[in-house]
Amino acid sequence: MAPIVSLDQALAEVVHDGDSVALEGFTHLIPFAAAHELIRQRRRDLTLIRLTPDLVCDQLIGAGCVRKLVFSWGGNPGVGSLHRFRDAVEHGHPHPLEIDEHSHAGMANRYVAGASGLPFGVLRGYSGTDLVGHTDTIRPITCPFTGERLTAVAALRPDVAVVHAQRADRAGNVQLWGILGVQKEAILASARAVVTVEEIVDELEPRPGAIVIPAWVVTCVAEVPGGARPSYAHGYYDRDNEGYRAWDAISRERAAFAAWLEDEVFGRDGAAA
Amino acid sequence: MAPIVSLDQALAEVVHDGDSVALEGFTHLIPFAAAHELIRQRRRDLTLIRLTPDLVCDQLIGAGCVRKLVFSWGGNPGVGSLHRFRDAVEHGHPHPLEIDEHSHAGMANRYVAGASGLPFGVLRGYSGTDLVGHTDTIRPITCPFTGERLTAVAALRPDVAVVHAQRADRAGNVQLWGILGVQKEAILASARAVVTVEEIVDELEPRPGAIVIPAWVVTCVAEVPGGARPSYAHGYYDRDNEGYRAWDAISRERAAFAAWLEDEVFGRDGAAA
Amino acid sequence: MTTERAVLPEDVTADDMMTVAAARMLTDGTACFVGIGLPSMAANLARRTHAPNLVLIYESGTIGAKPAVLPLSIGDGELAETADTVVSVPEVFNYWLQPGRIDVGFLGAAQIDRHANINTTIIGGDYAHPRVRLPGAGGAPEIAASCGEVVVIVRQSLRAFVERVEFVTSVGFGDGPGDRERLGLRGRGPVKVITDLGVLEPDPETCELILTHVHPGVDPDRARAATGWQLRVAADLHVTSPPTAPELRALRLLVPAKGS
Amino acid sequence: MTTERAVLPEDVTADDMMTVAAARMLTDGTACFVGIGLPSMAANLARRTHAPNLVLIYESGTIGAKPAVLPLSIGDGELAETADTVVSVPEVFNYWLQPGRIDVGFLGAAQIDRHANINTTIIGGDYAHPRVRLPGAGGAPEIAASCGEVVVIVRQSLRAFVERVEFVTSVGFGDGPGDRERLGLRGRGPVKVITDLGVLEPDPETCELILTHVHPGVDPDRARAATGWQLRVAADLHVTSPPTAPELRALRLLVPAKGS
Repeated sequence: MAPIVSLDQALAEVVHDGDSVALEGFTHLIPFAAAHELIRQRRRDLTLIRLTPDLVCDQLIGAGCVRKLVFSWGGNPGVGSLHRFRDAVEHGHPHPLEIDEHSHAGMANRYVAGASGLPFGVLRGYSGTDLVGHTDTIRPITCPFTGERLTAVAALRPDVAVVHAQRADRAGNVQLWGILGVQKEAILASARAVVTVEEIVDELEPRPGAIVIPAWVVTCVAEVPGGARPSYAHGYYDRDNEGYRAWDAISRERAAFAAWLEDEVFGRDGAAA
Repeated sequence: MAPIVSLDQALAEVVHDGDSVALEGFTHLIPFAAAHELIRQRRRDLTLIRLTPDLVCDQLIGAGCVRKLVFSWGGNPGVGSLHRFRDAVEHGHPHPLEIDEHSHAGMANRYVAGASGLPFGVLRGYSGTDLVGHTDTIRPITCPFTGERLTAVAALRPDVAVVHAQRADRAGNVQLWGILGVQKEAILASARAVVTVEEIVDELEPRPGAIVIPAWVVTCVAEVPGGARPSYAHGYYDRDNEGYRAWDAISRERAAFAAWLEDEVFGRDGAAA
Repeated sequence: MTTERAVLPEDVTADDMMTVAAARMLTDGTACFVGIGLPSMAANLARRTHAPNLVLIYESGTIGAKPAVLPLSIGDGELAETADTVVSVPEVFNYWLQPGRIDVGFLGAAQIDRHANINTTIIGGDYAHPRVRLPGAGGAPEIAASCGEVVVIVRQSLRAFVERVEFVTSVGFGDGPGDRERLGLRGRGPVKVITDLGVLEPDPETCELILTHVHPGVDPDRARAATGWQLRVAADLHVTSPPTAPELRALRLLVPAKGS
Repeated sequence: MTTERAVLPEDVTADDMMTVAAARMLTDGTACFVGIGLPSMAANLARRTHAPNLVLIYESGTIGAKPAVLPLSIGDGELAETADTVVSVPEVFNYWLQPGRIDVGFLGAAQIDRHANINTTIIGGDYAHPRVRLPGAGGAPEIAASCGEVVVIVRQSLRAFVERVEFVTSVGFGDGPGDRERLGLRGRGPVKVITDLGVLEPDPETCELILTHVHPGVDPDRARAATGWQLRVAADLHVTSPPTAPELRALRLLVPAKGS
């Protein structure tokens, strides 16, 4: 019910310049291969939505694909800064980056609201922080029963969700397990959804801790083994912590990053990916 | 971390007269044995909270344990009426029954709000229905971003949740699978939680579709094989559909029900259960 | 006005015809939120005949259920075992039903009125002291509000088809045109009411249910006599085509004929 | 005022002492929401020493994680493999953190001020044009708001310990007494700030952080000199007891000493 297509075809058909794109995967199952294909296709003016913009956003931002970033934690986990992200925010290179900044809890509830067809979510959060003053997507709300003051966050309704999962069957039903993050919410909150998977299988044999996303809420699926590297795919390969550490040096200087982009992204072929 | 105790001890210690008790299990894993023990212990003035009061509520209501029912669908699935429930509402027998009536979606969101430590939940619901006029736990709420009118429901915060699950380990970690209903939400929304299980095991070997409720949010666990009959326990025994059909005749007349109560409830021993 | 009086074969009851007619309303490949009882029977018949890829969703959180036997409850183990995925009750209502992902809601009713509003709460007396206390809302109000469209299956009688329901449990068209929009109900609402006598559909102008089909052998006057308001009959009244051999075979496998 | 100048053994760094002191703050059998980096190291040390039943909860949704190796990120596979249960990110924040079920929140900080407010957002310039853009909030604001209490681990320096943070990412005590209540923050807030020099605790009267412990060999003046406000020293200043042999052994297994 969701067509199985090649990586380049999937993204060419589903992601357009100016789209808002939810790129999710919480440390686990980060859709790196799909992000690199977006860079190869020279997408521009994207609004990138992601709780934890890590290397994948650093790369998209450095490559000039991103106009706006909606996020809650932008670092290289356990390593340090995202230098391309900082270069964009601190120096407007390669061009200025607009940001809509939240906490994880706020972003999670924004996805939940979007997935639920509600215009807003409610949480106990942000109260007393300076985050409130820098976005119009956080507002106070009063409980109609107790009069208590709480915080509302605007729903996220991305044009496209791009996620990576372990498996899909030939009908396009998607199965993922391990750390679940917000992928289900991102897919259900978005108008369209592209899923890359480690493998296409005949039968999604049930697995402990696995969730299944039915094919009828997925736009298309592409088989991309290793599509989450240097992140990991639980049950397939481990996180390349050395790769994350190595990124610090690669991303620190614009020239080194440009060279990496040529070799590792433009030098590779999405169809073959 | 959650003590393993006998059924009668569990309920004697955790459920008191006048408590609000969330008795959940959506068709599957309905805590019948625990409910019968509440009847044996002659609990009174309970506020019973349950999406689908079925036989289990009919029995508690007929036995005179219930002062108020908070619910969304009170019938015998696929069979017909709950005669003890109707006798209480229509004729005040054995005594009048106060009701707080909702839809499933409303009740589900009331539990979600309770589990989330929020005073209310938000949904698209009830608009135009006569349910709104008969409870003060449904109120309009306006989106602070779009101005859209939605519906708020008051959070459920029961004194006690009583649920049945397939297994627990000796530390009191609970594992359940199959139809999940609202059990996790009911436990997390309640101040205390009693869980009856089909069996206590050394190790909760992971299972597809299973969720685990950590012992530290459970008050105590009792091993009660068959504790969900005539409902079912996925992987242990099937739903006794004949038993559900037979209930219609048993419950129709007060005398027949009283006889059933003597034989099947008071005639049995909770400690042995 | 086509009124040739075809009659149903001996072995086909009015309920059989109703179930078959309801099943035909479901399009293959769509997603259907299924109420228990007649709706579940009709939806499962559709999946066994012309709509093998119909996605059945039950309020128990079973999405893509493919039951081999007809479930007695909306939470039978069979549904979980055969589903593509099982989600919690909050999730099925919040993530799946509420956003309008589900094409068709299939509902039953105790009472339905001229504007297709549904009552499954009380009959007679008042709310505090009803003559008959019905089960209540269940998932119906939000199914009626949020599914792309709604199909109602209910046996036609003066008791069930009333001018105005005594209690609005689930909204059809409220008091008429514009009410769904005013109430913020995003689905189209009831598009068909399938009965044991025929099919009623809302008049686009007035949102009033009118008789558009009669089942074979049913005179429109019988439908009028079983309706508690002045039932209008469509100018181009059609006669439902009787169950085909494959439809009947599938139905009998699903629900053996009485006495067999 | 106990000021005997015990010194740390040669092979014990100030960071080691900080980690050990932080680990000691965690009580066995409690639940701890763990930030990555120093907090994770300290929490895992506690689980390997005096608190084997400490429940570690990471914002990746891994509840009851028992990592055999120290995770680099809060989402390492090791956490999911060893957890009692893995839930979605919305669930860990809504069902587990927000209601106040978690006893202790363990946080790091780039900047912390006199009233224990935390900044992990920007340093220098203004929000639109910061001199240094830090990663941002992550889970910290709600951890600081909703955990029963909060323990902060941060190396003490003039850059990090400021009179007033440039950006309030996570609220400690706001501007002082009553602010948490006024803001509706239900947890007690920061009860200890563990540094490489000692331990700071809020004065119950003023909610101002004061120095209550120094680590062995640390003169209070060093702590004062590394603090951007007039740091008050508790009348009964204590000296942290040095790491025990078992604590050191466990720490070395967790993080091999530099160069080894």
